[in-house]
Amino acid sequence: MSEQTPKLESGSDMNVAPTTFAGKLTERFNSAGAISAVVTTIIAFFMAGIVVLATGHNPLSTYRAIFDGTGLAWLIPGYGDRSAGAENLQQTLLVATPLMLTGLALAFAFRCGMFNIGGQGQYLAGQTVAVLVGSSWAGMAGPMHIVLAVLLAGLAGALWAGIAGFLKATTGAHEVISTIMLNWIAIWVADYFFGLNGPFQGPVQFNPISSDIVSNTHLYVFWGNPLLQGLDIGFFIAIAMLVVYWLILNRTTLGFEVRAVGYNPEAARYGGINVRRSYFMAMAVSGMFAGLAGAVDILGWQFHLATPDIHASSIGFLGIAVALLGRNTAIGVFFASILFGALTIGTSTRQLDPSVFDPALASNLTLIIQGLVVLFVGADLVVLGLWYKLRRSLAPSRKAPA
Amino acid sequence: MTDSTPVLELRGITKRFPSIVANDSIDFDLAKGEVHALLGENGAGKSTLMNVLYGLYGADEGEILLNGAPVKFSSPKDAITRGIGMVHQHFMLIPVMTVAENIVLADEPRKGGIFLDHAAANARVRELAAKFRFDIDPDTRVERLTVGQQQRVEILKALYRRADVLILDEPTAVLTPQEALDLFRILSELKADGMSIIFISHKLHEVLEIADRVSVLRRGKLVETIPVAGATEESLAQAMVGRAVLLQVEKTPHSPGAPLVQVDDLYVRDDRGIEKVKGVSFEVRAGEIVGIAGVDNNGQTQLIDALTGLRSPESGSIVIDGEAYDNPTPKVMTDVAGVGHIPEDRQHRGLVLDFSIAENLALHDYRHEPQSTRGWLYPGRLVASARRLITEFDIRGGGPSTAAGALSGGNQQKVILAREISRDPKVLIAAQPTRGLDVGAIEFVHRRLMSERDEGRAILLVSLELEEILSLSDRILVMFEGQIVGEYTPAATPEELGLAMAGASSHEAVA
Amino acid sequence: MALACAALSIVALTAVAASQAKSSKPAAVNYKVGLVTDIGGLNDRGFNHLAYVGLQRAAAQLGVQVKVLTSTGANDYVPNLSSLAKDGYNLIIGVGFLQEQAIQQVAKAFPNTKFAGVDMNAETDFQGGISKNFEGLIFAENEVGYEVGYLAGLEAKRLGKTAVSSVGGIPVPPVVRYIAGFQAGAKAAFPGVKTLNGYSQDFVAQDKCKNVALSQLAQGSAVVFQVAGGCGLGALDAAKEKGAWGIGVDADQYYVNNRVLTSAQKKVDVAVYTSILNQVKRNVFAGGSNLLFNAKNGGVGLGKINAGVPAAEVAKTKAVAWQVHQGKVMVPTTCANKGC
Amino acid sequence: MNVAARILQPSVKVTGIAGILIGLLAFWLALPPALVRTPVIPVILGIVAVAAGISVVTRGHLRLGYGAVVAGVLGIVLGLLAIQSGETHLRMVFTWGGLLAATLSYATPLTFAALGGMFSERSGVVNIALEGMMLVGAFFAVWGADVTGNWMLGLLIGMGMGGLFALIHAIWAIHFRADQIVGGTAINFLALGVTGYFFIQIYGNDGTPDLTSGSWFTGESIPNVNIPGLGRDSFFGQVIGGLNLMIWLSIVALIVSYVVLFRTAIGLRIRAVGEHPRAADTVGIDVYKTRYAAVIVSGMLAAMGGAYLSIGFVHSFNQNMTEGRGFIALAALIFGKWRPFGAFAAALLFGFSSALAQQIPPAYSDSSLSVLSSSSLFLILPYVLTLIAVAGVIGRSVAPAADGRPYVKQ
Repeated sequence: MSEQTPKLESGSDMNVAPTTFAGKLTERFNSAGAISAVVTTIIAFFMAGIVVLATGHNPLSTYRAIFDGTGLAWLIPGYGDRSAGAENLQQTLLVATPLMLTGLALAFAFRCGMFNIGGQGQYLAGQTVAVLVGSSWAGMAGPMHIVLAVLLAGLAGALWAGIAGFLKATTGAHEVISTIMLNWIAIWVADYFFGLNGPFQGPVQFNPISSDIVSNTHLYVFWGNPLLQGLDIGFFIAIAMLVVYWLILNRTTLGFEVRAVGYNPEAARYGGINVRRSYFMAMAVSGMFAGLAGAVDILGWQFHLATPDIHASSIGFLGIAVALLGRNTAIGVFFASILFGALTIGTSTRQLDPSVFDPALASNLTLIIQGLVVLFVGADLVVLGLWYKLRRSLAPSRKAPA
Repeated sequence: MTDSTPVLELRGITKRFPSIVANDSIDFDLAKGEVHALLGENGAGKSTLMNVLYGLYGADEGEILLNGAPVKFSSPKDAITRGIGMVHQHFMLIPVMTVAENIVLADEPRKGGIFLDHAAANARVRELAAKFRFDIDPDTRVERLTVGQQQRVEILKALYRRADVLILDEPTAVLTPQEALDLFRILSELKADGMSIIFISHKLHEVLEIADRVSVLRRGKLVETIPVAGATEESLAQAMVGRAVLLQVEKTPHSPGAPLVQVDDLYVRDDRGIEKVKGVSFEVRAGEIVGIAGVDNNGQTQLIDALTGLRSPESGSIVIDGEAYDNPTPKVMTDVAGVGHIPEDRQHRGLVLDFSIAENLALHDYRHEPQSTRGWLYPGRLVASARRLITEFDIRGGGPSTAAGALSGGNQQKVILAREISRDPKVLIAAQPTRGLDVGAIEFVHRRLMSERDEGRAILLVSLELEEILSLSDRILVMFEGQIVGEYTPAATPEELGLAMAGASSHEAVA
Repeated sequence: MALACAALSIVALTAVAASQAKSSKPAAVNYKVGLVTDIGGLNDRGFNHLAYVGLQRAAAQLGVQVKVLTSTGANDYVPNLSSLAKDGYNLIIGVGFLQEQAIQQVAKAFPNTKFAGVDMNAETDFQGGISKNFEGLIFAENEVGYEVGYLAGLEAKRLGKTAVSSVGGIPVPPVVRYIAGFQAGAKAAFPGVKTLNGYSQDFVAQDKCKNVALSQLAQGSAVVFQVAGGCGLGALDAAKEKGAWGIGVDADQYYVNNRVLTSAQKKVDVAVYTSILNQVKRNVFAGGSNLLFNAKNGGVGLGKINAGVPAAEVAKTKAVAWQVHQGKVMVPTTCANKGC
Repeated sequence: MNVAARILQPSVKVTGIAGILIGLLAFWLALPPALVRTPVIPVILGIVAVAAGISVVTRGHLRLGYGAVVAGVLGIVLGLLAIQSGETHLRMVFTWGGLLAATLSYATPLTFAALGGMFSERSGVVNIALEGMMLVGAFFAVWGADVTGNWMLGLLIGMGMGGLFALIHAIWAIHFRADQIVGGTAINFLALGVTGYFFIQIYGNDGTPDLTSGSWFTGESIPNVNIPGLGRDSFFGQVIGGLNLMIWLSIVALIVSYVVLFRTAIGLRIRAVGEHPRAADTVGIDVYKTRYAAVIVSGMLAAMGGAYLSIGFVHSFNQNMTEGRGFIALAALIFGKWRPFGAFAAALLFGFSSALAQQIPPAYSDSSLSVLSSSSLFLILPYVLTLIAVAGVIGRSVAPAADGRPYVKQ
């Protein structure tokens, strides 16, 4: 049969470009796999190293110092100071925990073809509710209280993101704009709640800080000193959510719908999938992850909300980089969040020797590296192309003598 | 055909793509004032050759001579400045801009060096339009024009750039027969004005009607170049296909049963709120194929959308197997009413290309037992049922977990057929089921539709290909501007249908 | 008790002045002092920066070893404080009320390390009581607010204007105390004066403070008192642009532009230095209590007064300042009619 | 039936629009100069507006109807709040002159960035990186003015750096065909890091130096334009008497952008490339070059917005000083339907609500609602308005057809 004849003219049947963002990303990621994630990261570090060099610092010793500060060395037996390493690793994982969750939030929306920039607002919604629940009903049994706080925080995140999903589904409002607006609204509402004279300001009359959550809602610290912000079981909540994320996407009809809509909303609609409902549900699930991030931070180590801290947080935005580098997969999000968590801790002033690299600069270096990572994730095909070119150019030269 | 040097000459043009040689050492020439047709099946390499000529592709080998001198086109701009104009199959018009803006784009009359001179642009367009008796207002936005008028804007674009060679890429594909006649009139006037025209088509009778010479391409190679005088449809078809013309579908006599689809006085609006279906009534009975013929964009899409629950009708009723569906969702229509739907655009609507074959096959059934229970999905069961269907429908090119996007067009269509038919629908709606497929796949689809008819399904076939309608349908309805303007038997001639499709209410209208 | 400790520190301040004259390098002392900033960072042009200045002075003049850690997020407070404690720092100073809870936790975990907190009131801010190894470093901002307010009132009267105004950042206790004092002072000098106040809800973004100040100036304010850290520089800029007076805060901000009337200095540097000095030289520590820095002990005070102010007014203002110093004026800590 | 519907439709529209206007009136009457002091009037008017809205909704005009409902509810709430606050304070807040001047100063960076975004998006490149480009412009304008001692050079250096970052975005979007939202996000991260890095590296703990201002040719900051003849205390004097040069430039940029985009051949080409790049290509327009140029111009305009903030308005730089204004500008662009004057109007609306939000709280300092006097709650006003606007009261706006789609040359 003439089946085999490839077509070029009328349809270019074989390679229609995917129409959605998620489709494009997936196409790219499928072709790329883990290699390009790694290559992307390496290139980003290399480029940032040039910045370091250009401003008169030694990139190698800078990176070495950053690495030593992350505590990741603790995983290598016999390397460095064990107890300091353990403490640093606790902090790294503590930072990675909410990043994992906001990363999942971003990733889930991506899979439905949406760009949820509102992770920050949903995270804050979760924090707010976790604080409110955690600081009320002092008499409630600890585990019950924790479960209630976590659930309601997840729900708050879901509702907050759901607004954007609902608007997209009903009026077509672009989620990028609406989630950004919702971020600011969340920030100022929380500011009002906990600020001076606000309805939920804590007991210290003049401090714009919420009440502390009651002590039996603190998450159990399983590694390190509970007084010194050791690693709490929120980490395991995040790990569990990685599994939940994978299960929802691959083992539920909701996930099937979300993926179908993400790849091709038209075909999904033709298939009988309620696309509007999928948008709403995807945003809600996405927001739930971000809300949970807020809950584990509050119940794990933060214990209260101060309005200046609300403005300073950027967990939701970092989630974007985590999701992109992690290629919207659970395992990718895990490693990406560890990487960014480690970068944050490794560049903190307590870790970085000022004689090697000014710590005040280092946090900006982190931002630069994150920017470069995202940049090269965007240009994945280019990265891959360079990689293959490199391999090709290396391969013949090895073969040449033969 | 008087001048000895051809206006244009292509020598040994070869263009390779990663998987195929699209043009294999092709020689082609065009004399002044001649219409030279380029004939070939889909995929024969016609458009590639013209894109090379127009500077969109660079040729791997060969050269282009213009009035005897070799030229090198690296972009359309080069081709345009050398007097080559092209009317693309998909119009290169910007819908939100006016006719005049579209025409003068990139060669704008200016005031003071930078400001756009709207008045001059409009005047120039009016002047050109008047010269060739086009009825076009330069200030109208292109999106408000009919397809025929848009094509004239394309021709004006070329004329405005003082083209002396005009390439028309399948210009009649989207036209009614009446509009096609208008086009031919325009082309002969242009020819008389000294224009040289390359006319790309796969419709034999058009070529015989309009062209002076014809070159036939087959699988990237030039088969022959002959004067039209003396050629026949049969000889050209033989050259074009390279084998005996395709089989007619064996049509068993039909024995229609109870009406399964009853549509009464249906009104449907499109996304922009324009009424596209205006009072349509018809029925489709079990065991018959009803074909809907018509030129593109006469309401067929909205009619299908309404029947499949994708679009709410404005008013009127839809009854499937005795049950009325007033405002259904696609889910209700597939799950409850039992309507199967082969969408017209399989890549954007029929399939999720990034999904595996198994997932695409489950696009309706993922929400039912045994594929899922209470929202919990069993991918293993998706794969198992996909295995069965892959065998049954002879889907080649991959297993259950292969991405649908990796399949050829024919196999993609088989996935859709398998999905829709395996659900045992009472009604099957097939929109353009063979568009863009090759001969083998077309045969498969046609045979399958016939056998489903014989199984007792009610089949509504919507197609722009008259031949397909004529060879498959048991009854034929013609749609024009949102209304059904006539019902015909398969014995009707293409001319009769063509007139109806063009909106002629009776034979007198044409005379 | 707090006052007793405060009285001690007067001696310290005198010592500062003396030692500034000859800056010979002192012998190194085996005493380590750590400083942890809040999220404002070292270049906040406010109390974090001043605390750092105090720390540097201690290093230069007392020979103590110092280290400063900046916090970029709320999750940095505990690790920053505890890593210093683990490294054997004898005194660890946290800056800003945001670290209150963190410092409480860490102080509990390291009972043998001493902690001090700038703007943390050991008597009111800690619900569960505070450990004995913590001292609060707090300020009577209302007193200096009163002094600059008095001068502002005089100037408004002289210039024939009807109002003076203040631009707050976020309404936190020190800011409110400054403004309360300012309004009381202005009314004392010019009883009919209107006192306007607005918050930018921000300590960083200068444009917000500038806009608040511009609208106050449009309402006839003669003097704008900035109480918003880095953000407030925008308010000073607005005052200059409209030819009005601005009043600096925390540091002596006469250098910002030539329309700075004076500054309400809150000498965080002095507080930090004093706290260290008390430890190193005198072994005094206000554990579980506060060191109060006020007009009496010079912990707050007027900055340079602009040369454009008539000498009579300068004299009047100094006289009022002396009264405040003597404790003869009771300056409120909250605004009348909830005006701030 | 159809005929009847057609006749009815205009009156439904009129009802809806009237509802919206009545809702706004409810609020307006409680403000100076009318200063109605009884709660009855805003409540009654608001209810009328809501009723009109509901009747319009039931007759099928959802958008207009809900608009009227929202306007009515807002009218009641805001009207009651206004009545709660002290009269004299209200008068102070609504010294319209000051309010409008603040509106302009908030709107100007948005105007520049939105115009920039318009060039980029009209050519088919989504520019979510406006935020980063503004920030880069803000920092390097200060740096440039500081190093060269001249604001003009500072402005040019800021614009140049904005253009450079835009160039990166362009290379990614056009040549690498990277997803433009991902690329833009990356630029935003990068801009934040780079400006923060150099800010600290160069200016350390002291912050940017005090820039000398005032003079046209020697100053380090952009001067204000004092219009002679307009008294300081007159209404116009307050509003436009001493505006910064950049505010006037933003008006110039607005007009020039309009003329370039809709009245010149270049504009026609840019729009063609954004709508149908292949069509533009086939008539010989270089799609890539056009897009590069448009994106770079967008970076330079956004950088001007940033420069206004730094060397125009506050005369210094802070880390992340643009604080999300680029995104607001993007919203203004969409709100304004990708048209210059529409975007400008949206920027003004946003600026006005920001100015209002900042000036309302003092109005409550002696009312029974004094909790509001220090409240940050009003600051949600601009964002809520933008959300409502984008969500559909204005109708769905349609982006240029090829916006966000990389063009593959054949």
